[in-house]
Amino acid sequence: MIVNCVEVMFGGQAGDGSLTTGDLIAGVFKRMGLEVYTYKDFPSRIRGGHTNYVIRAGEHHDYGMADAVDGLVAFDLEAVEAHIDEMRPGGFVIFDNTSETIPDEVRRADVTWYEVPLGKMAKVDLGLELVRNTISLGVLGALIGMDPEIIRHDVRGVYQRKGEKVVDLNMRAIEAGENYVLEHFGDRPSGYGLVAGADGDRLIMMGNDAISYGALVAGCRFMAGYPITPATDVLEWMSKQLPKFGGVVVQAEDELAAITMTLGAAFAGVRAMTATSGPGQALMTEAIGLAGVLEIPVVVVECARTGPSTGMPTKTEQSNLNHLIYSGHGEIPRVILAPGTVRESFELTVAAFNLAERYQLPVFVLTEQALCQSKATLAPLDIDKVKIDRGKLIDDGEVVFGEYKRFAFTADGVSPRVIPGVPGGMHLAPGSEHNDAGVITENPRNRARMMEKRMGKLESMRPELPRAVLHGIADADIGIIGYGANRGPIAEAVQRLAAGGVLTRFLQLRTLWPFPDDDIKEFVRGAQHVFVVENNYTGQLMQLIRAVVGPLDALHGLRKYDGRPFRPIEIIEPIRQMAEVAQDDTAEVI
Amino acid sequence: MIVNCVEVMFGGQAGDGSLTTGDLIAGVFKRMGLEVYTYKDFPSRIRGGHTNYVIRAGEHHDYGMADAVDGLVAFDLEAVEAHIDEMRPGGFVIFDNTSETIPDEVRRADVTWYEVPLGKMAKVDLGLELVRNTISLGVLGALIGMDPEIIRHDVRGVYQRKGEKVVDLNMRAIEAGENYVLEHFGDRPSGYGLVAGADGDRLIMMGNDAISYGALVAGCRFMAGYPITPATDVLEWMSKQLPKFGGVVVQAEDELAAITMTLGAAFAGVRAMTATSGPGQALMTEAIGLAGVLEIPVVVVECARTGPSTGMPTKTEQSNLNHLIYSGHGEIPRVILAPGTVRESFELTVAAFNLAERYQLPVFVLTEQALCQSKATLAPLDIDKVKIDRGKLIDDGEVVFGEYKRFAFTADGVSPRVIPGVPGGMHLAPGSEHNDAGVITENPRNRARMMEKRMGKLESMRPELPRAVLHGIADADIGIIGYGANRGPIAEAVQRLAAGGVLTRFLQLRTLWPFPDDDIKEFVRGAQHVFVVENNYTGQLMQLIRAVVGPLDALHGLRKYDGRPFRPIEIIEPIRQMAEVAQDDTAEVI
Amino acid sequence: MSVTMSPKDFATATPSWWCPGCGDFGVLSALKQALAELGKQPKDVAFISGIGCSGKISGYIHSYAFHGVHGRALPVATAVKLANRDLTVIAAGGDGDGYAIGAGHFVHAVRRNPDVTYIVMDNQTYGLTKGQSSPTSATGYVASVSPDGNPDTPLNGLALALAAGATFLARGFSAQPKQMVAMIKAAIEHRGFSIVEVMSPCVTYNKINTYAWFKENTEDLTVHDGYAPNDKLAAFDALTREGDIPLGIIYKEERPTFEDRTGLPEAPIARLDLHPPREEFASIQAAYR
Amino acid sequence: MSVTMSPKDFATATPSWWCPGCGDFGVLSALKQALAELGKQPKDVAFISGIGCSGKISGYIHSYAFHGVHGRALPVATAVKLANRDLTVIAAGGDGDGYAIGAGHFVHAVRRNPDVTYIVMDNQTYGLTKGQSSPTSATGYVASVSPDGNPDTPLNGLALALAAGATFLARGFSAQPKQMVAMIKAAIEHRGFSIVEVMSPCVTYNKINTYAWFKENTEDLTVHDGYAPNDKLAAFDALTREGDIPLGIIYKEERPTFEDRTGLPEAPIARLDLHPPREEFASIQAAYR
Ligand SMILES: Cc1ncc(C[n+]2csc(CCOP(=O)(O)OP(=O)(O)O)c2C)c(N)n1
Ligand SMILES: Cc1ncc(C[n+]2csc(CCOP(=O)(O)OP(=O)(O)O)c2C)c(N)n1
Ligand code: SF4
Ligand code: SF4
Ligand SMILES: [Mg+2]
Ligand SMILES: [Mg+2]
Repeated sequence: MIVNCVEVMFGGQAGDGSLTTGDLIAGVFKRMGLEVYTYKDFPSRIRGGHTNYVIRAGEHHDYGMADAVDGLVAFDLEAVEAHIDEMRPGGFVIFDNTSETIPDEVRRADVTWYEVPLGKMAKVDLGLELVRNTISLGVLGALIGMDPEIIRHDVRGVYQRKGEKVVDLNMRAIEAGENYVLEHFGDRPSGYGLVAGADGDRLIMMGNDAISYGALVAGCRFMAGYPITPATDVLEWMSKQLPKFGGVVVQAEDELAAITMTLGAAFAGVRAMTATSGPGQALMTEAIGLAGVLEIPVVVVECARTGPSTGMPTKTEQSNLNHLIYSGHGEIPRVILAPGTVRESFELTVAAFNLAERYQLPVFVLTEQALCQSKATLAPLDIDKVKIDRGKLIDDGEVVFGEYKRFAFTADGVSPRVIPGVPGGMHLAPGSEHNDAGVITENPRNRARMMEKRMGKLESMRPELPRAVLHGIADADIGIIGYGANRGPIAEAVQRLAAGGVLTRFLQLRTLWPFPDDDIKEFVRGAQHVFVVENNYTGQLMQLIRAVVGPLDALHGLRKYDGRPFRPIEIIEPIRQMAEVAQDDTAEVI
Repeated sequence: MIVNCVEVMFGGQAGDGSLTTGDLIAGVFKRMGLEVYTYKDFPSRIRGGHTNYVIRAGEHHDYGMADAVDGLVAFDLEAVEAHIDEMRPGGFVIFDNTSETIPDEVRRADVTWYEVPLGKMAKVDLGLELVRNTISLGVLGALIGMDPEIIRHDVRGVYQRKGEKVVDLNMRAIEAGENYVLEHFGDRPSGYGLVAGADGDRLIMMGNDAISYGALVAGCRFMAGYPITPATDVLEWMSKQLPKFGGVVVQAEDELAAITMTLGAAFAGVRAMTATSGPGQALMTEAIGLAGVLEIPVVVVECARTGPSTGMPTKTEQSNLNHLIYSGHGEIPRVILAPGTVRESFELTVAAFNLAERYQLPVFVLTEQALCQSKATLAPLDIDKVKIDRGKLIDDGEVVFGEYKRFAFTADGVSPRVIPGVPGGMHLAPGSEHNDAGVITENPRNRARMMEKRMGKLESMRPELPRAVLHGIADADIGIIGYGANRGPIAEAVQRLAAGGVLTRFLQLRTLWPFPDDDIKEFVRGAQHVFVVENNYTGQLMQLIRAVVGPLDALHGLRKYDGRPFRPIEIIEPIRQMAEVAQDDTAEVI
Repeated sequence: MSVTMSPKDFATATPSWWCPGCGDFGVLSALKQALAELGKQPKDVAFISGIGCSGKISGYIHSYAFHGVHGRALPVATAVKLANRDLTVIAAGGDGDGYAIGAGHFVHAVRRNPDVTYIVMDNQTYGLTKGQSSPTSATGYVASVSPDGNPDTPLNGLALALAAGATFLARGFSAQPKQMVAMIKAAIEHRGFSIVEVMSPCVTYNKINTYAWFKENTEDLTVHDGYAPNDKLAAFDALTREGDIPLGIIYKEERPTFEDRTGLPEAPIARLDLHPPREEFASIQAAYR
Repeated sequence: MSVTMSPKDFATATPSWWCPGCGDFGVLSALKQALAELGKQPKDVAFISGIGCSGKISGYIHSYAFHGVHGRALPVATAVKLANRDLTVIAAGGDGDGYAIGAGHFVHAVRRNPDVTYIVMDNQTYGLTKGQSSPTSATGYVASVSPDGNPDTPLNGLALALAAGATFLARGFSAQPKQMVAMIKAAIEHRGFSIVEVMSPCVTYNKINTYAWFKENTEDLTVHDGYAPNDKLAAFDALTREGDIPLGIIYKEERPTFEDRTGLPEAPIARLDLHPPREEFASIQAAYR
């Protein structure tokens, strides 16, 4: 069987260059006209420790890993041992047998073994051990039919700045790999026939790139942050680009400073943001409350990783949702948007800035390691569609002192907002309860009214919030609800289940707060079973849904909390089983 | 009508001594054999700004304010203007008319006005303006029949250490007040006849005193904290007492230090705690997660106040529940206990220390300004009943290195815990995910198992958690759910509703997390209407209940978020109205 | 056109919440005086304060005022300055706010050297929470949470700042308004991070460090002739040696500001046009092709 | 009975996660050597570390080890010492952990002076997060988040500590094990808070402050004859003047420890009997009658 779809895993030790090679492979697939998704499974250390980089490519844009690995490029035995169970029967392993051999109990019979002395070839034949990655590229390319010209073109692109000698060496490395396959295994024996498609005009980007780019285009000109995996990318990206646009990035001394700096810049009138992950987000808790009560628009990007505490810093998880919704003493309005693809990472970041300023509150962009640090192909982003809407901002002209009230009560709860420098707009913005003019007061009637004003914004904004996306068959009996990186595997599950006769529909939530009660109710109505798919232990999304529709028997949690994203089969199987059991049961839930 | 029950409000400017006088009045009532509850409504400033101190006394122990104020002692017009609407028809005002007069529009006709030139009498007749408080005590005592001997005894007690001269002056001040009443208003014209009861052996304590005392008796010997209203009392109390018992209190540089110090001391084997309020609690978020993953027992007292942000620091609110349950990246087991009375403040603090050590996790004692800074009378606390149970602690002897595993998997999820110094027990306690021996690992199977171990403790502990208390008529159609300071007004509402023919039952939750799903389901079953009473805007408790029983039409939120506690009538009225409307409706909810 | 300003132009209608006699009154009036003498306009002043009795000062200065959370005035102020260089940015707060919970930010603000003036209103206690020890309280200071006396050694905020690379350090006393006004003016005019620590007695709680005590225990640095505030070692000596508390401008040096070093444009970024030529955006996207 | 210990007694079975050549290896072996030479036993050592490459060191010292959250090693260590005075308490972490996010705690630990030894493994970068500038990075240090060079002035942690009232300050270099061992031993033996800052090169990210660079740019303080580590002003001068980075014991003074000042009993409070005579509890209750 010749298939135009493959999942390759590159496994070795951290810091040995698999990152570069993985990126290279992804680029080659893209240029060949295939859709690509990548997933990095790196340890929380700089060098050494088992690492793997997964590249999935095919004709369909699936945004996630496959059920199993087709081809494993293993630079050591550890990589084989760690992943042999994840191999698809019929898949293949390229193994560097320079110094290790595969023990019998590991050598699965339903997998083809291509043993290549990559290390030896690199060191002895080419004189540089580092090029064994490039040799493996030649081997892989020859085995599954990657375009040899594109491989050469892309490898040249990477090494060009190191000089012609290095480029040459790498060219010879590719050839050595290709020749080894021809000589020892024959021409493309793996059964994969990757057909070059029409590339068209496409990008390949990480979620974090798209978020950063979205922020820039949306007018963000100030960022303060503190390094933390997997959010550092955003800080790095902005550091490179913002100064070119007149903006500035500050590496703060900690996250308490990062968020309060962000508030300061926003108070002064700049579109401002910060980006962090769990531990940093935890430290920002107090200041987020301040943003709420001062009605300051800030965008906070949360790139979630595995908690609690330091947890597994380079692994993925969806366990920060509760924190974003509920943390902090007292109650403030806040918005949480969760992109499910790289494109949505761009779009929802733009939306976040507009919502933040239109409703003067903190807006979170919630993403996770399996999306924000994963690359995917996508059509170019249409920057002309981006509209900047700064809401009731007065950054020019003049207001009348005494008449102007920074926290004026209005129908939609949003008050006109001046920035420092505007004549007549002087006022106090206090974290203590205050009246419409910003004067601190503990009057109970004013207090109640102010709470209603602030919290009321959550209702007045509803029509403007990014809607949930419905995938699959609109009236299917079985529903699935999920968000974020799970969009990919769920959407794939829906298609494959349908192919197998099980009809499902999938509600991909994009606004997580204010919680889309109506969408959920509407979606659950008429469903026989609803699966809530999420990467955490307690079922945070499930709990929110239960508060809206009740603790129905037909609500099923599908959860994973081992730090790894779902593979589609992990969603397909339980649903298929349930569908078989429930075949006769036709009663509606609600 | 002569009633043996009164609510007195002392109103004036902050820092003018009303605190001392309020405490004095409360003490006199107590010694007269009445039950007392006090409530302080102070501004967040040191001197000046309207302040009031409410003392309620009667034969029944009601733990809360009355529907209205019976007698207002107003030292200025501001006090009258602020509270005249809260007066019971038939009540009275003692007003210091030295320099202000009551405008006609304020002078309610259904209230008796006793104008006394307190300031002038103090300054001119007695030569010290400060004693006007004591004069007012004489006036009040004479009007409502407080025992004059007890007044003298208690006033002497307070001023004794200032010397006989000061005592004398104050004695004369009491007399001046009493004489003024006799001369101008006749003998006890107010209609109140407070009858001295048998005092028996009783205490009068604030919630914060009881928490501190509970901690001490429960074996707490380390506290770290950072001053913050209304939690500072606990820090102060412990500073005074702990050193006498060999313990130590550290005033940390901030709450991040306070909580990590608490963790350090607990890791080293001391029963340790911290106490804070909202803003400080927000800053502790990250470290609470660390306690969860390191399985370190700590007790965190949260004395809630009005948020968000600085909010109204001296006012009450129940808006921290969500934060305590849900804040933090990643998921950890935690326990939240919420006392409803001063006695429970003691008892649940003791329980908190035992639970923390038995299950090796953070336990919160959640209280609020209207309880923790309020005084109430109670029978003596039985310290002999207090049992210290340190769970699987190994602080003596020896363990076998290599065999001993700090995070061993066990049936109840709790692993034996050694403390530094024990031979053989050396290990790493890492905030990163780790195996049973404490070695950091990112292995997915281990990760899932560790999550299950830690979170499983929430289930294994259920039988030991403080149960909810059922008040009222067990099979009444109307249910009320609430916790904390609302216990008082709700319990009173239940009694008074019953007297008016409306039967209700009240489930007072004492363990808020793990959430008492079964108790709630059981309680709601068979109820026609359930009112959820809480002091916040979003209905945090209501939302938790909805997730358990569903979004029933018959669930009604009764919420107050103006910084002030409920008065019983605010609970009685909506329930009475509902009961009238629903008279014919007899269907069960579930 | 230069406008003549009076301190009244910086007054707010809100009555102060301080106790009568509180040292903070002196700081407030010196501040208003200094701003007026410098001809600043309320609309161009951003005033950021911490939490504490001292932190309430932002409510009494007619300006764009921000009363944030405890200990974080300096990150806010730094960012306001970066966001709009045209503003005169002043931060203020107490000894607890700045030297306890805010100590980390203090050190880093000093190191960055943004053109911000920071006024530390030091009353050697936590006023607003009722008189606990603060980092500057004397060892042995008796308070509710240290009934046996404060066990800690007081922190020397200005010495700390000097070690962290401060470019302007001064200390005043709230009962000496003239000196304070001069000092605050010099601080605001200094290009870089300027610190004015003011001894501002808490008349309610601190019965040790009273007005009288300060009169006894402070001395003007300029009385020592030859003291020039440009020698780091001499400044360290003046700040740390035993004896009276030195008042005056203690140290001053020129160093590029944070705004300059981060390569900020001349115009306020708060007023940037957010619609640059679309090619500039497009070219970034091209790199992902 | 005194036991002879070897560095191996402090080794763990866990393989290290550091890059080959990392400066942290030198710190680790000096530490084990120092502990062995002092005859400490693993059961009596509490080792608390921060987060970073450096923070991983707690996993490689056979002891009661606590690997907490970023920046908070010192509050934990202070409390462990208060809880059990019999323990030898050592804290360690990186320049980011100690001087950025942990700067406030650092200053306050210094001020309190608990009998804790703090080892700052300074590689002038954030190693674990891949080479961003840290507070000690040189101005102009180019990193992913400062592509145009670090705009900040490096922080002088030891000078800061001196200003905050440090009682023991030393600086070592991870390629000079002998000096390091001596220094760490002296630090542990010092009664009070002792700081050993070790220049510990990050071979992966910091291409400026390499082993070679340190060899060039450090000098042993003792080469200057007459340098005695008991003069605060001289120490400040040594720490802040231009020129080579001084190595050695820079400053030392005796001051009561935090444990002593808080009036802690002699025996570990972790081992107190929690059941004192009931009258002691009862008498407290009586005050509320
Ligand atoms: C996070 C947090 N912790 C604690 C508090 C309580 N609090 C308010 S002001 C203050 C300290 C005040 O001392 P200082 O900064 O010296 O100001 P002062 O009142 O003396 O002027 C504290 C601890 C708070 N508001 N926020
Ligand atoms: C609250 C928080 N913020 C950020 C991080 C991410 N982080 C891990 S280590 C580190 C800095 C490491 O630098 P340093 O302390 O110098 O240690 P090194 O790795 O250089 O030894 C950071 C920012 C974190 N773990 N926690
Ligand atoms: S308590 Fe002290 S610092 Fe606060 S206002 Fe009163 S005198 Fe000033
Ligand atoms: S990244 Fe640098 S500091 Fe971290 S282990 Fe590698 S060499 Fe050491
Ligand atoms: Mg102060
Ligand atoms: Mg470092």
